[in-house]
Amino acid sequence: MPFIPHTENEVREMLDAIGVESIEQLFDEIPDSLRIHDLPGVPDSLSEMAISRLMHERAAQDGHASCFIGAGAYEHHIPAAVWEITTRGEYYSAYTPYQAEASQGTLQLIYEYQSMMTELTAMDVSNASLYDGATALAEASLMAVRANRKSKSRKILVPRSVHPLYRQVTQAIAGAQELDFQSVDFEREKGSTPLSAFKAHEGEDITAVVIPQPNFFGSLEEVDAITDWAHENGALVIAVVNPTSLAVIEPPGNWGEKGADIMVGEGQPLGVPLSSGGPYFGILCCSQKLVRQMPGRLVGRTVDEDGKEGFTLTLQPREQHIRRSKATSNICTNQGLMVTAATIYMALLGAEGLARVAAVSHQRTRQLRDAVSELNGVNGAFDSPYFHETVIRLDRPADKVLDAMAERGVLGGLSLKDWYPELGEAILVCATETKTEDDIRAYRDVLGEVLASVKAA
Amino acid sequence: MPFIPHTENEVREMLDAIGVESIEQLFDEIPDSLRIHDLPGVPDSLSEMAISRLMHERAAQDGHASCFIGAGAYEHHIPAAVWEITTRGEYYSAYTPYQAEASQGTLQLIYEYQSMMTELTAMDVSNASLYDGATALAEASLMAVRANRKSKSRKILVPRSVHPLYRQVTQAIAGAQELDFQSVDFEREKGSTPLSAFKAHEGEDITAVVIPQPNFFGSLEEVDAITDWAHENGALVIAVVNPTSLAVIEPPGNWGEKGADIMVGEGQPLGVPLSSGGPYFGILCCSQKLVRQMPGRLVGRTVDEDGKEGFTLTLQPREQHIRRSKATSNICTNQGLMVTAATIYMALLGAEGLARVAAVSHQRTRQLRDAVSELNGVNGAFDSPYFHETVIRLDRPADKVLDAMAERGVLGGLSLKDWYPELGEAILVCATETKTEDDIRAYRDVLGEVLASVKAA
Amino acid sequence: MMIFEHARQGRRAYAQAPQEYPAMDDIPEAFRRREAPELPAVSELQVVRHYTRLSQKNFSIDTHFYPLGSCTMKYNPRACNTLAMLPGFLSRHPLGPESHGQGFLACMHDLQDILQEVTGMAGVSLTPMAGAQGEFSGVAMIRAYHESRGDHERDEIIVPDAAHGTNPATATMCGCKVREIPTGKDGDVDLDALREVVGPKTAGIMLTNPSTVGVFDRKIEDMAKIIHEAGGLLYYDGANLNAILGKVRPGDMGFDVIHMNLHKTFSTPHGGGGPGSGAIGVSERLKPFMPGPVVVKEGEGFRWSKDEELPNSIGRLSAFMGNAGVLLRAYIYARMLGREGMQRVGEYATLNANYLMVKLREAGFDLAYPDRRASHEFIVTLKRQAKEDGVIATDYAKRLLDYGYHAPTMYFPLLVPECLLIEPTETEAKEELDGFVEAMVAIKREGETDPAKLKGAPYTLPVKRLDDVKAAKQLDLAWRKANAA
Amino acid sequence: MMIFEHARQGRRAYAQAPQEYPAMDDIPEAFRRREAPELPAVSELQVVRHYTRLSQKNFSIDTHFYPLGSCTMKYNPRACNTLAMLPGFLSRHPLGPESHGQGFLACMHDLQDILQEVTGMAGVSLTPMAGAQGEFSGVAMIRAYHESRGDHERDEIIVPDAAHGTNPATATMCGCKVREIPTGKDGDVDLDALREVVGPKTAGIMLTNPSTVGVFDRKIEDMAKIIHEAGGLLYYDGANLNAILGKVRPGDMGFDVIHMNLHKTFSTPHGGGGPGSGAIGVSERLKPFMPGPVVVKEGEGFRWSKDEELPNSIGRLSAFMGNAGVLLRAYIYARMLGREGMQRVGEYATLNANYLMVKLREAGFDLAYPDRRASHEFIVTLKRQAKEDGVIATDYAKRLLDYGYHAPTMYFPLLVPECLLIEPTETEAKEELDGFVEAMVAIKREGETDPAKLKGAPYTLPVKRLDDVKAAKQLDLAWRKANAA
Repeated sequence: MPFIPHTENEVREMLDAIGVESIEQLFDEIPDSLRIHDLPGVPDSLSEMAISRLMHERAAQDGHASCFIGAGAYEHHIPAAVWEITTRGEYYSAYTPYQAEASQGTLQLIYEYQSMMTELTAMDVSNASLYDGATALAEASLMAVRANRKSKSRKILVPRSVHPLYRQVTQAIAGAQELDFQSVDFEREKGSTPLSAFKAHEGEDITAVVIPQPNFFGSLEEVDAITDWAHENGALVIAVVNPTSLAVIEPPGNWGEKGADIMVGEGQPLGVPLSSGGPYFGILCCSQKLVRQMPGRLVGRTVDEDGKEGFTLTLQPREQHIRRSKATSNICTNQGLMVTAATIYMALLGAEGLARVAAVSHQRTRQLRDAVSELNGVNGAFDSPYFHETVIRLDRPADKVLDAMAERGVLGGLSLKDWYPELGEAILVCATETKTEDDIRAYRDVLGEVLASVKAA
Repeated sequence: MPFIPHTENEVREMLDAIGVESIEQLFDEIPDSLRIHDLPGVPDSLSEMAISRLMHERAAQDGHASCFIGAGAYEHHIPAAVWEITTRGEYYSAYTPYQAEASQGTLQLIYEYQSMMTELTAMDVSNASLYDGATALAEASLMAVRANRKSKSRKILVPRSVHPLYRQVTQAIAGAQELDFQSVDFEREKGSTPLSAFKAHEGEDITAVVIPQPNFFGSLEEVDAITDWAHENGALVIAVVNPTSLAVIEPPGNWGEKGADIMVGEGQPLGVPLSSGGPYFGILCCSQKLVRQMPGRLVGRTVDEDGKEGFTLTLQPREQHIRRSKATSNICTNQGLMVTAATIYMALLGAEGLARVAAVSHQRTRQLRDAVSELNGVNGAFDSPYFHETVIRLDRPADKVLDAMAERGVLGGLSLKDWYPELGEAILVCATETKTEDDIRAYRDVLGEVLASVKAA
Repeated sequence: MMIFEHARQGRRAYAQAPQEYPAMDDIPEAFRRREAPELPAVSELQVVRHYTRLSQKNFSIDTHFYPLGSCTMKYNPRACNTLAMLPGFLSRHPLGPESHGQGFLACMHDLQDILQEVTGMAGVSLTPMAGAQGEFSGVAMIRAYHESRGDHERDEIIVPDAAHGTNPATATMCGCKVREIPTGKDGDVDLDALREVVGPKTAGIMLTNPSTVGVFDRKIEDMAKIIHEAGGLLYYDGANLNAILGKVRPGDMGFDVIHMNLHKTFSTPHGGGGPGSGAIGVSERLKPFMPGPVVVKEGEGFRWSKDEELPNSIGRLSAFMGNAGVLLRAYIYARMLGREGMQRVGEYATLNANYLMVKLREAGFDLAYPDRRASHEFIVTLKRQAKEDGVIATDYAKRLLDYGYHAPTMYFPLLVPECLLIEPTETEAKEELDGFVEAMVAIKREGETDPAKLKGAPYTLPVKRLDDVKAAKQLDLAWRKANAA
Repeated sequence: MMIFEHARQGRRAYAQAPQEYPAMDDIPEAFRRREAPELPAVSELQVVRHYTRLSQKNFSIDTHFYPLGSCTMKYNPRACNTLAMLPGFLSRHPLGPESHGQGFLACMHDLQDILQEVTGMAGVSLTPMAGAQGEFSGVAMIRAYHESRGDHERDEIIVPDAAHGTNPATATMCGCKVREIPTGKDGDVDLDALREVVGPKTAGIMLTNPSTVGVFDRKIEDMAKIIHEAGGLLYYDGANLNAILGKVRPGDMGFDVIHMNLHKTFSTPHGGGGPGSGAIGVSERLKPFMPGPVVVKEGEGFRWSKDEELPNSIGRLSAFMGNAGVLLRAYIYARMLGREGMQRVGEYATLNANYLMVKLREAGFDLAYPDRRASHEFIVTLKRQAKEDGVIATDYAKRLLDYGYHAPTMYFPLLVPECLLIEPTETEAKEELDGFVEAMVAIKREGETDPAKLKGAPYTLPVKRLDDVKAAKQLDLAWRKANAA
C-alpha cells in the first residue's frame, strides 16, 4: 500500500475503536447506487523504480534542443542554490502560512520578496504572487475597474503589442465581468505603439491603459509619454514588464510624472525553469493608495507579544475566505514556491548580477540579429530600440524554416504568422546569457543551410 | 571574487585594524625566494553557468549504456528521498561530530546506522564506516593481527575468490606492516573454495582466515564449515560480504558455531550511486570482545546533565588524534555522508524491501544466465549456488565481444582474463532489480548479434 | 535578521552572474534605468545560510503532522519532485514544437485519462492553475453553456452556507449573483431551502460532497434532480475529493463539472502557498466549453488540441499550459498509486478520520455532527470549553503548536461556533493520531486548570502570538533601508 | 526518538521495493538467512520526517559559522553538488569501458593538472580517499623510494610535536618509527633539535607549513636542506594548504610529496565526517611510486594509466578510483575559482585570520604566538582565564554554541595549554568575525562574573553536556528492541 502506513493489526484496532466491522462500513452513508468498486481505466501501480525509469525515458525525449524562443518565457541560468534550497521540505511541503508562529520562514521570505520586488519595480507595494503574468494582467484590469471610481466605462485600452496570449487570458477572465478591452495598434515599422494611437481615444471615459515594456516584440514603448497621457485623461496605468529588464530599463514606478499605478509581469525569468510553461508566477505591484484593492496575499511586518519582530499575513479582509462574494478576487493558493525560488534568485544575483544578465542577454540578441542579417533574405523587422528579443523577417515561409531548423536541433524562434499576419514571414527571436557566441554562429549556419533548402514564398 | 564576501571598504578597515598596508604584507614572513605571483597552468575562472554547461556536456558522454557489470559495485534503485535528504545542508556541510551537542543529528543517525548494520550482519558492533570495502579488508587484517594475541605469524589465508582488487589494496596497505597473505585456490568447476584447500594449512599458526560470501564470482562459499575450521585452528574469521545479500543469505554473525569475528563489506549497494567508483563506504563489524581493536569512529548512546538521552563519539582513545602513533589506524575522516544515505536507504527499504531487492536481483541474473545459455557457445562457468552475479564462458575472445557489445550500448560484463586466465574466455555478469525482462532479452539479442560477427578464438 | 541586513555595497555572489558586462549602447538613455534597485548585495554563502536557517522556522509535512481540515496535507513523495525536475522536463520551452515535447505531452495525456476515470467525467482539462481557477472555469463553463442555449437570464449560483470562501468569490468573478442556502442540523443541505431558491434564474449550484462539515450528503441524488429539473447545472468543488477517491465518483453523482485540487488529492506539495493545480473534469455536454489546450493523441504521437476541437471554449486561463510541473508531479503520484492505490486513499483517509473522531469524543470533546460518519474530516466544537473555561479555538490551535502539531483549520465552516476542522489524511500512522489525542487531552486539562497558559501560547516557536491589528493598521509591507534601525 | 521506535511489524515504504518477490529456490536452504534482520519497518513519510527533523539538530556551514582551526570549514558551493550528481556521472560503473567515461576522465585529467600547478609538484594521483590515506601513500612512497635504492635502514619518520595525530599514526601504519621534535618558542621548528635526530635512519619528515600553530615556518628552506642532506625526503601535510594557495607552493619549498585535503582547500563538503579526498602530489623522483591509476591523455581521448606507467607504484589504495564524486566537486570548484580566484583564497583566508586575531587580542585575549603573523589560523590560549576564573577552553567552546557559533578546535595542538585554534576561512564576511569577537567578549565577561554559567553551557541545544564517561564505560553502540523501554 504505497504511502499508507497502516498495518493489519492497527486497522483492526482502529475499526474496533470506531465500532465497525470493516473499512467498507465507514462508507455506509453513501447510497449504494453511487458506489464503485473498481477503476479499470487507471493503470497498475508502479514502484518508484519503474516510474523513475519511465520518466527518465520521457524526459530524454524533451528539451534538448538549442532554444531561441522567448515570447514570455526565458531561459536564464538558474543558480544551483536556488532549487537546492527551495525544495527543502520545510519550504516545499509547508502549508500556506495562516498559522504565523509556525510559518515565520515562509512569511519572512515573502516579506523579503515583496521588498525586493518593490525595489526592482519602484512601485510601493507588491503582493505575494498571482498565478502567472497573463492572469496578473486580468486581475490588474479588474483591480483598475474597482480602483478608478471616477470612470464608469470599464474601458481598458490594450496595445496589440501586449503578448497575444496575455490578451486572450485577460479577455477570458476579466471579460466575465464585462470589461471593455479596446485594441490599440502598433506602428508597422517600429513595432511599438505610437502615442497618436492612444490619442484617438482622447476625451473618452477610459478606466485604464495597459503599457507593455518591453512589448511582445521586444520593442521599447514610449512609456513616459503614454503614462502622462493616460493620467491626464483620467485613466490608470497598468504596466506589463519583464522583471529581468528592470535591472537596466526604467521601472514602471518611475514612468512619466507619477509612475504606473498597477504593474504586472511574469516572474519566470527570476529563477524559474521553462518547464513547459509552469509553474511560473505573476507579479502584481501597485501604488500605496490602491493597496486595499489588490488581489492576493500580503505579508506585513509586526511584533509579537514580547515586542519581537515577526511576520504575518495581513489585510486578509480583502480575501475570499473572509469576504467571500465581496472579495477582491477568488485567488487563494498562489505560487508560493516559485516566489521562494525567485527570492533566492534575486538575493544571489543582486542588482549588479541581474543587470549583467540583462546586458549579456541583450548583447546576445544583438549579435544574433547582426549575424542572421548577413544572410540573404533575412532582415530585422523593426528599426526601433528593443531589449533582448526582436523580430526578424524572412523571404520564405517562416513555419517551414522553423520546422527544418528544429529537425537540426535549433528552435529558431516563434512564427508570428497566426497572431500578426500583417508582419509577413516574421519570427520572434531571443538569445539570453545562456547562449554563447558559438551557439549564435551555429544558429546562423543552420538558418543559412535551411534557407538554401526551403523554397521562397 | 567568487565565494569571497569582502568589499573594498572592508578590506581597508581590516588592514587598518591589523596595522598593515596591504594583504601582501601579511605574507611578509614567507621568504621572497619562495613566493609566486601567478599560476599560469590554472585556467581562467568560469561562472557557475559556464561550468554548468561544461559539466552537462561531459555527463552526457558517460553512463548511458545498459550496464550488466557488477564486480563489487552494483546498480540498484535509489529512492529519491535518500539523496534529497542526504544533501540537506545540515548533513552535507556539517563537520565531524566532535562537538556532540551541536551534532546530535549526525550522531543519532550514525548510532542508528550502527544498529541497522549489526542487525543486518548479526554482528555485535559496527563502526561508523571506513573508506570502502577494500580498505576495510586491509583494516580488518591489521585488526586481526592486533586481536589474535595467540598468533605470532601475522599469516592470513585469503581465498583467490576474494575480489582481486580487494586483495591488491589489502596488500598495499596492510603489507606495509609485513602481514603475510597466503592465497587459497578455488575449485575450477564450482567457483568456490573447497574446505580442503584451507586444510592444507592445518596445524600452521594462522592469524586469520578471510571468507567471502558471495565471493567475487557470485558463488556461495561453505562458510559454516570454513568458519568452524578456522576457529578450531586458532584463527580469527574475517568475513567479506555484500550487504544486499544479507537480507536473504545467512549473515556472518551466524556462520558456524561461533560466527565470524570481523566482518567487512562494501556499503555501496545500500543507496550509493555507482559514480565511477566512489565515494562509497566500507562496512566494518566485529564481535563485542574485539571492539577496542576496531579502527574508525564509534557513536555511543549516553545521557546529558539532565539525564536526557544523547549521542556522542566514544572510545576515542583508540583513535589517532588522541593516541597518535599507537592508534588502531590512521583513519580520521571517513565516509559520513555515505552512511547518511545508507541509513536512510535501509530505513526506507526495511528488511522486507531489501529482501525483495535481493530476490529480484537474483532472479534477473538467473534469467540472464538462462537466456544467454540458449546461444551457441555460451555457458555458465560454474555449477554451484550463486547470488545475483555469475560467470559465463564464451567460445571466442571475451574482450572483443564486450567491446562490440559496448558499441551497441550494452556493457555486457567484466572480462576475467587478466585476473583469472585459467578460466578462459570468461565474463562476470550481474543483473539487478533495475533490469527488466526486456533488458535481458536485449542483452541476449545483442550478444547473439555480436557473437555472429566476432571470430571464434 | 533580514537578507538586506547582510548586504554591503560592493558585495556579491560573483559566480552567479556573467563575467561579461557589455554596454547597452544601442538603447537610448531615456529608456535606461537611472538608479539601481536596492536588491541585497550579499555573498552566496550568506544567501544559502540565511534561507536555510529561515526554512527551519517553518512547520511542514516533512517535519510535522498537519491535521488541517479541508487542506489534505498528506505526504508529498520525494520521487515526484526529483522526477519532475529532470533536465529534459525543466528545459522544455512552452512554445517549443510538439516534436520536441512528446515525453511531456505523453504524461499529460495519460494524466487526463486517469483523472477522467477517477472522477467519472467525460473530459478533463489540466490548465487551471489552482482550485480557485478551476472553480472559475467551472462556473464560466456553466454560464457559457446557458448562453449558448440562449438562456441569458441564468446568473444565480446557489452556494451552501458552509462552502469554501472561494465559491461565492468565484461566482462574483464570473459575474453571477450568489444565493446562499442553509445546512441542515444533520449536516446535509436543507432540500426545502434549496427548492425555494431554484428557478429560471438558477445557473447552477456549487457543492462539495463530502461537504465542508465533513459528512457525505446523503441526498445528493435528490439535489441533482432538483437542480437539473430547474435547468441548472451542478458544480463539484474537488477540495474534498480525497475522501471518496476510488469509492464514489462526482460524475456518477450527477455533477456536470468538477475541479480537482491536485495539491491535495494528488499530493503535489503546498509549497508554503502554492503552486496548486485545479484541473477540471466535465460531463459530455460541457466538453466543447473546456478551457484549452488539452492534449490529444494522434497515431503514436501527442499534440495540443486545436481551437476547433473546443469550439465553445471559455478561453485560455494561463499564458501557457497551466502549472505543468505540478501536473507532472501529480502524474507520477497517480502512477505510483495505480488502480488499487487510488481506492485505498479514500479508505484509509476515512479510517483515520473516523478513528480520530471517536478517540476525541471518548476524550470528552464535542463533535459538531456526533451522529454522522466522518468522511476524511470532521468538526470538533469548543463552544463548551469557551463558555466554561474561557478558552477558544485559537487558544487550542496555538497551544497545539507547542506540542509539535500544526493547528487544525479553525473557525471554518463559519456556521459551527469555536470549531476545529480536523483532517488527518491517509498517510499518517495511528501513533501520530494517538499522539494528537494525547496533546488535545493535555491542553483540555490545561484549559480547565490554567487557562492563562493557553492564552499565552505558543511558547516554543520563533515568535509568540503576533499583533495582527498593528500589522493591518501600520502597514509595513516592504523593508526599506531608510526605515531600518 | 529512534527510527526503530516508529516501526510496526508489517509497515513499510511500499513504493521503494520491487512489487515482485520471487522465490530463491535455486539457493539451498543452508545458505539462506533464517531470521529476518530487525531493520526499521516504517513508512516513507516517517523516514522523511525523522531524518529531516534529525538534520535540524546539526550545526553546519549552511547554518553556522565554524571557526574550526585546521578544518577549513568554508562554503561548499551548491553547484558542485548539483553538477557532480548529474545522471551521467552517477550511473557510470567504475569498471565500465573508457569509451563510456570520457566525460569523467576528462574532468579527472584536468583536475590532476590544476592540482599539480597549484602545488608545484611534478605528478598528481587522485586516488587517496582522505587526508590520512594521502599521508599513508606519501610515507609509503618515501619508504618505497629508499627501498628501491637499496637504502633499507631508513625507517624513521620525524614529526614535530605540534603535528596532526594522523602523522604519527600514519608513520606507524607504514611500519616506521616516529621521532618527535619540539616546536620553538616562536612557533617555528627547532632546527638544532632537528639536526640532532636526522641521520642514516631518517626516512623523512612530515610537516605542515604553515604549521598547526598557525604560523609559516620561516626556516623551511634550511629544514629541507638538512633533511635532504641526511638522505631523507620531505612530506607536506596539506591540511593547511588553504593558507598559502596561490602564494607559495610546497614543491618550491622543497617538499618531495604532499597530500591535499580537497574537503578543506577545495571546498568539498565535510558531510558530517566525510567523504574527504586526499589527492597527492609528488616530485619528479617519486612519480614512478604513485598509487594508481592516474588519468593519461592520449590524442583527443583519456584513459587510465597502465601498470607499466607507474612501475614502482605502492599499489592500489581503493577498490576503484578513490572518491570520484568528491573529485568532481573539487574540479568544479577549482574551475569556478580559476587562476585569479585560486590566489585570492590564500589572501583572504589570511586577511580574515589576522583581523580576527588582532581583534581578539584587543579584546583582551592572549595569543600563543603574539609576535607572529597568523597564517589562515591562530591560537588563543585561555591559560590565564583557567587560572583566574576557573573556566577552561571547553567551557568557552560549549558556551559559544549558545551564541550560535561552532566551537573552534580546542586542546590542539597539545603543546599550548587551554588553547583554541581558530580558522575563519576566506568565505566568511567581516561582520561574522565581528560577531564572533562580541560573543567571545561576552563569554569572557560571563567567565569573570558567573563562571558557573559557562560550566553549565550549552543551554540552547537539543542536549546539554553529555556524559562521555558513561558512554565509554557502559558501551551502548546499537539499539536493540529487547533493551528498549
